[in-house]
Amino acid sequence: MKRIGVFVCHCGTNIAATVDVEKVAESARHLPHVVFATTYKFMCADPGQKLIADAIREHALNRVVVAACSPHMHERTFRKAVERAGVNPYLMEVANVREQCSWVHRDKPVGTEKAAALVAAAVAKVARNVPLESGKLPVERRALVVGGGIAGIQAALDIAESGYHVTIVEREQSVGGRMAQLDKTFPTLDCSSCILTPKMVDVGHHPMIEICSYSEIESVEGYVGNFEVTIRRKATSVDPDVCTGCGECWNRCPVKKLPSSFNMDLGHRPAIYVDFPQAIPNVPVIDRANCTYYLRDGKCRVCEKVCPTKAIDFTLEDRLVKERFGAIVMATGFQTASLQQYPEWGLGTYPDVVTGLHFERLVSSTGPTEGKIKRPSDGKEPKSVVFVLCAGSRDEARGRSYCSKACCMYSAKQAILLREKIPQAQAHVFYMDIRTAGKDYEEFYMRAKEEYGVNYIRGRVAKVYPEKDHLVVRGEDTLLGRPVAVEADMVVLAAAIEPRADAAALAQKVGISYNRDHFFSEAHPKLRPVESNTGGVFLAGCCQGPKDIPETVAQASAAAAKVVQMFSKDALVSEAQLASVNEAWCIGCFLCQPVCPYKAIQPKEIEERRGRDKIKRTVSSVNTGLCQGCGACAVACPSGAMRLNGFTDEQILAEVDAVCL
Amino acid sequence: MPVNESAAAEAEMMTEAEMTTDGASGAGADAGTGTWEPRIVAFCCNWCSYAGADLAGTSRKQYPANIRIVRVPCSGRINPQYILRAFQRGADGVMVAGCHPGDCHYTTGNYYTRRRFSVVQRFLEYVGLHPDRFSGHWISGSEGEKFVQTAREFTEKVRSLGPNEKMRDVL
Amino acid sequence: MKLAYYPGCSLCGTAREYNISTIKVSEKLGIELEEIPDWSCCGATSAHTSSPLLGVALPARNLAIAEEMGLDVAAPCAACYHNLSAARVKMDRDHLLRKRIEEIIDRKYRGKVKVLPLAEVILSRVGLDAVRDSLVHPLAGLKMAAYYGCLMVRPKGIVDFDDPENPTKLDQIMEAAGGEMVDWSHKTECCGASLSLTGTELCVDLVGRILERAAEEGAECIVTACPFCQANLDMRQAEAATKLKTDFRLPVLYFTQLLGIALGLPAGELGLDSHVVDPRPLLREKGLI
Amino acid sequence: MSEAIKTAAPVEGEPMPAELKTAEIPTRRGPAPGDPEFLGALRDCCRSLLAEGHVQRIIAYRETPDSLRPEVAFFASPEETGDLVWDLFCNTNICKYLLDYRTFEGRIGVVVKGCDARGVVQLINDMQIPRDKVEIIGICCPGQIDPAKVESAAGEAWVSRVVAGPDSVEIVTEEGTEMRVPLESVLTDRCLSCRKPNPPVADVVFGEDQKGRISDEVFEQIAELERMSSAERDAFWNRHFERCIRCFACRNVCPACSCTKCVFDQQEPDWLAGERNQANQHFFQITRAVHVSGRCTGCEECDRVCPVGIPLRLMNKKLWKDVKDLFDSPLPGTKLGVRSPLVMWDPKDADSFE
Repeated sequence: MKRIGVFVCHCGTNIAATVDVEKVAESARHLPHVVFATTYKFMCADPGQKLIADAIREHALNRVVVAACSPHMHERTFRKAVERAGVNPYLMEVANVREQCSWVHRDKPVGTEKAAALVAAAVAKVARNVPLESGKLPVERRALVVGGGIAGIQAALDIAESGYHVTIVEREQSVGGRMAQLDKTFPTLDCSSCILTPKMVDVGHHPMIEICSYSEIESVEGYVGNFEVTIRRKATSVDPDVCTGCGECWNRCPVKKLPSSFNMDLGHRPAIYVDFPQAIPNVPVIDRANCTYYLRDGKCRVCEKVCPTKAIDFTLEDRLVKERFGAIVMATGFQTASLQQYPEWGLGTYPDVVTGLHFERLVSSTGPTEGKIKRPSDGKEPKSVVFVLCAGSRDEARGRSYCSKACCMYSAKQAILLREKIPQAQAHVFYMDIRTAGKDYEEFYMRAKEEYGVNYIRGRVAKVYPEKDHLVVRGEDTLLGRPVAVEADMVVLAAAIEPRADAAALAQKVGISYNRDHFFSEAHPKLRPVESNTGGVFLAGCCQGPKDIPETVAQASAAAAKVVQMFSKDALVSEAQLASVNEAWCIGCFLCQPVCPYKAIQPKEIEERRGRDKIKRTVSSVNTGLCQGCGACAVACPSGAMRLNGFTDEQILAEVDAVCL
Repeated sequence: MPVNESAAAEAEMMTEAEMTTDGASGAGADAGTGTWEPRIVAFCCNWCSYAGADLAGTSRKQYPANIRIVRVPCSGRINPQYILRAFQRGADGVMVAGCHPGDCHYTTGNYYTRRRFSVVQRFLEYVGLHPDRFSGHWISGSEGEKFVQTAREFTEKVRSLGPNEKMRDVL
Repeated sequence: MKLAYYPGCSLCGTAREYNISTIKVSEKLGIELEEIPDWSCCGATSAHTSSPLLGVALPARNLAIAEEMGLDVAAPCAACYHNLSAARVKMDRDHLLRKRIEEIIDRKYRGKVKVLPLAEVILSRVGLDAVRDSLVHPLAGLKMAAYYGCLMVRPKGIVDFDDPENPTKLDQIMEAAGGEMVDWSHKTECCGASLSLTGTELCVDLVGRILERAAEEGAECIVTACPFCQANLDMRQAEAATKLKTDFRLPVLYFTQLLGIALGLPAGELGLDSHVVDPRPLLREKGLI
Repeated sequence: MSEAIKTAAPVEGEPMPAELKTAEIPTRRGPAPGDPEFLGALRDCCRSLLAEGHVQRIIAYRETPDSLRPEVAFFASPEETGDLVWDLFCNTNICKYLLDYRTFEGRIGVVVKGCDARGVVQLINDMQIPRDKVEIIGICCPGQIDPAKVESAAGEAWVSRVVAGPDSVEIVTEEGTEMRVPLESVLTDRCLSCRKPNPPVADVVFGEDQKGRISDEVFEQIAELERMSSAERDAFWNRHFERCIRCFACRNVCPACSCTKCVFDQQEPDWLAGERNQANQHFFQITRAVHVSGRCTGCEECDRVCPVGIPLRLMNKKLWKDVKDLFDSPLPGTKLGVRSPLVMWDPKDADSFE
């Protein structure tokens, strides 16, 4: 026997001023199954909730409709309220008579009539609701951090400090990431390595952190609390348990002149190498594509001979390691745009046109020039450098509409460093707008202009071309409304920050969404900025969008807090409004499978009685750990065997019937 | 429990001029005056379009009361048969609204909506439904104004067509 | 292969040699050009600046006729190609505009025909192998700079002939014809043609810069596909040289003229005598004519 | 195997997704219908498939006393195949009978025309029967004859038999009079506009590829409907829909309708009420058409079996035309491993939303 109670809220006068709440309650009393209806000033307040609970007991209600504000506001509140009174929380429906009625229609009879219709729809729906139970999911209390840059390092340290095990998977030989490549940081001009390396050492030594460097994610299975991740540990040719990182091998390796990607190909490294002197782990790897041993059938072996601990093992192979994790933090960072679509700037054509990251290596004391700024073409000290902002950013026409956020500041910093190191050099900055939102940022920019005499030109650069032994940078000064041409020894392009080239492929492996620029999507831009749309996967750093170091670190700590929050629970509660299969009706056509964004639908073999026989057949089944309750499968299903609990066909049709009456 | 009393105060502070806009009456045959009002069903996805309608409410933007919203988690949940059912039961116009392509809360649901309803829309037209009686819209959670505009325009269009008889149960 | 031929006004006037050489080269390469009957001006640079609707209607009329012929359009002139393409794109994007234009031109337009610059026809429909196979006098030893200008390549989305900043298709054709192409930075710099009469000073500066860069990279002549660029670079060359205190003498030729030589067409039929900077001494020196 | 059957290159070479992948069987080719050896070779082929244990059942046609209407028959042993026929009156699309063998343990042979074969492929693509469980015995179809057209050509006389030639047919009446009429005049409507008479996938094929008859008649009719006003279209379809007796024949023969519990048979949810009013008639007709859109193979069997003559093909083909224009996907049933375009998407899809 269905016994429905209807509770109409006045919301002070928010509803009552334009809706005759008494009339709505009265009309509700005539609806099928409704045995009780009342109104109250504030249904969401304590006395209101008590009123509902009392009525449930007094009138033996087993279903409830609350006509109040949007379900986005108080659906949870009222679900909890009915649950406390012993009614399954999913036997409560909200009729949205505030946002979608009283606030948008001022004619009282009109508003009242519509409110009554909305209540009737909610009553019709709730009559077809069935009790739903949230499932409980176990949690594997180990976290995976993908990427060992500053975001990954910070997240790993925070999680490990809370007492949970963390694995960092880093593609390169060492953790450190982009921050290790930088020289100084804005706006304090403190040395990037000096603040990063202690943290790297902490991760390296932490008993709860395992670093899988020179490794990549092969595949991710499972769901929140229960991911099964396969990690490819690329063959290093060096036994990490034996190696002491003494450096004999890389100092003696005869292949010396390989481009060092850590130095943005501006410097060299041997075939057996660590990325940089402070590398963590301090265990080298052999670059097999360039090592003489591998290229010439076992010749050379110098590293093997000089290694005092016999750590070199040429026979090592890639290993696939399967591990279970409860949560994943994505911290895969960024790369700078190749700017191939901008041939007019000549990056890649003229050696003295470089990106900001190249410039960092040229100005860094650990870089190929030991901190002396020299231009790549002939090693000459530049006397005039042009910095080009928004190089590839904020250019919808060529595919990137977004602002890369850090460039205004780092270019100001680079201009300052240039003026400090070569006081007679001129620094020109072409810009569209200068964006210095951040503590002490505007002041820093003003110092660049006023103290360091950096010349800011507002306008885009149209062309860079060589002339004699220098480059000519032509553009427009939009403040003067005139074309300008500046002679430069070097051009530094603040190339757009973009996700790693394989970000989309990785996102597909992990099962998270990404935007058109391939930045990973957060669950909500304001209120859930470090969670992805997939339960148990969190985001930190530039893989989610361009940001500077302090923001990255803050986001990494926030992601870590989310992981720790998850791990602190005994079990996870799964959503109750999920898809389920009526196996008797399912014919196993699997039209539902391709539409599921979460790969939650799998085949399942069932046994069925057919007359006297038992037969086996394959039907769809829903993994409730993966399903997020979108209902696309229910529409793809031709027979209606797939149902979305909470929004079943019966419920929606009943609502449609009711609103049309 | 927190209650929203300031919103009430706000509502009371509105000027007369604002109060006079869009005083459309409720849908259906009005018993008092006998004038016909179109009845419109809008299927809105929970995360974008329903939130957009909520925003129209919190911004106190007025639109005709003819629109009645049915909430679904995702526009991908909208079965074309729901549209038929609405017309059967007396709707004069039906709207389907979801997140903009690329912004779906569930990543891809609205791409299926787009495919499905491109076909269904043409087909409904083909079997003799007036094309102006069914429409699809992308309305985000921040587009309260777009929701209002859409509601107004659609209502007016349907109003000008008069009551729908196609597919209708009882006339 | 048959195409609707849209010569446009320039090719009937200042760029007559482009028309002659286009027709000859097409014949040689097996491209059948059927002139669009009763074609009208594409609007050039003036129509769209005076009335946006006129700027679409003029080219649309020609497209509609070509559609009736059932043929894709070959438009050698860069400006014509640009305007025809722009009209096509605008009508594709805007259903209502298309309806309006149909009323104005009193013809149906369904957007069925493609608009191709002649260079594209040669590249994608004839093929470079076919060009190489028909070479009679390869342009060996002739160093040229391919100059594309603005209208052929920009803006992207309106025209899609080639990369807007670093186009290479003319280079590919001329290389196939045996020429030696210089890689240079000013392939797509504006030559200022539309300011030739109203802002002559600026125009001369722009021309000078382009010629200077081409000369610096060792080019002996310039090839182009745009009548405006050709006229401008050719006619303003002396002034630009004087201003830069140099003497360029860089003949500016249509790519079809040089291609014609390479394909063995009689030099007398290619309009080589109608240039301000006479190309014939250079071509004779290279043994090409 | 009959001597007449030679090995030829596979007709179908499309890649399939892993779950549909089966071993490729080289397609063998036999003589064409019309060839004096044809029926013997077809019977031989079926007999040896059964005798050698390649299949345990064959679905094909058998003679009946009415020579214009052979019936569908199920052959379980090699001996029975003497009855098997295939002539130009095998109108019935037999692919749906495969669903009766969902739980059958052996392999099943089906003798299919181009249109039927698409149905078989669609059932495979809808995962209703695995590819390796079906032996597709395909026939490149010269077109099928509509018995009703033959009978009306014969006028008052009873037709005793029909002898079909390549361009004309000879009608022999009970009285023994003979008359010759052009083949086209008695072909079924669907065959007159059939573009795909050859089985797209088969293990054995009889006959050489047929060209089919390229007629745009159906699409012209659709275009004509599209040009009408809403009110005219409404009237057109109302006139047809109101005749529907909801016998569900259209559904039952449809290769894209394989649900065991159809939405029209469900009480909860109450999709469709029983009353025959225009609302329910519309709901039924529109829902049926939309349900199969993207999977309808265009065999027009529904149109053929409709007892009240509702032009169902004008709905199915309209939906197909739009699906094809919008999403550029192949005709359902012509490729293995293709899912409905309506369960796929492309960010660049056409957008009719505002």
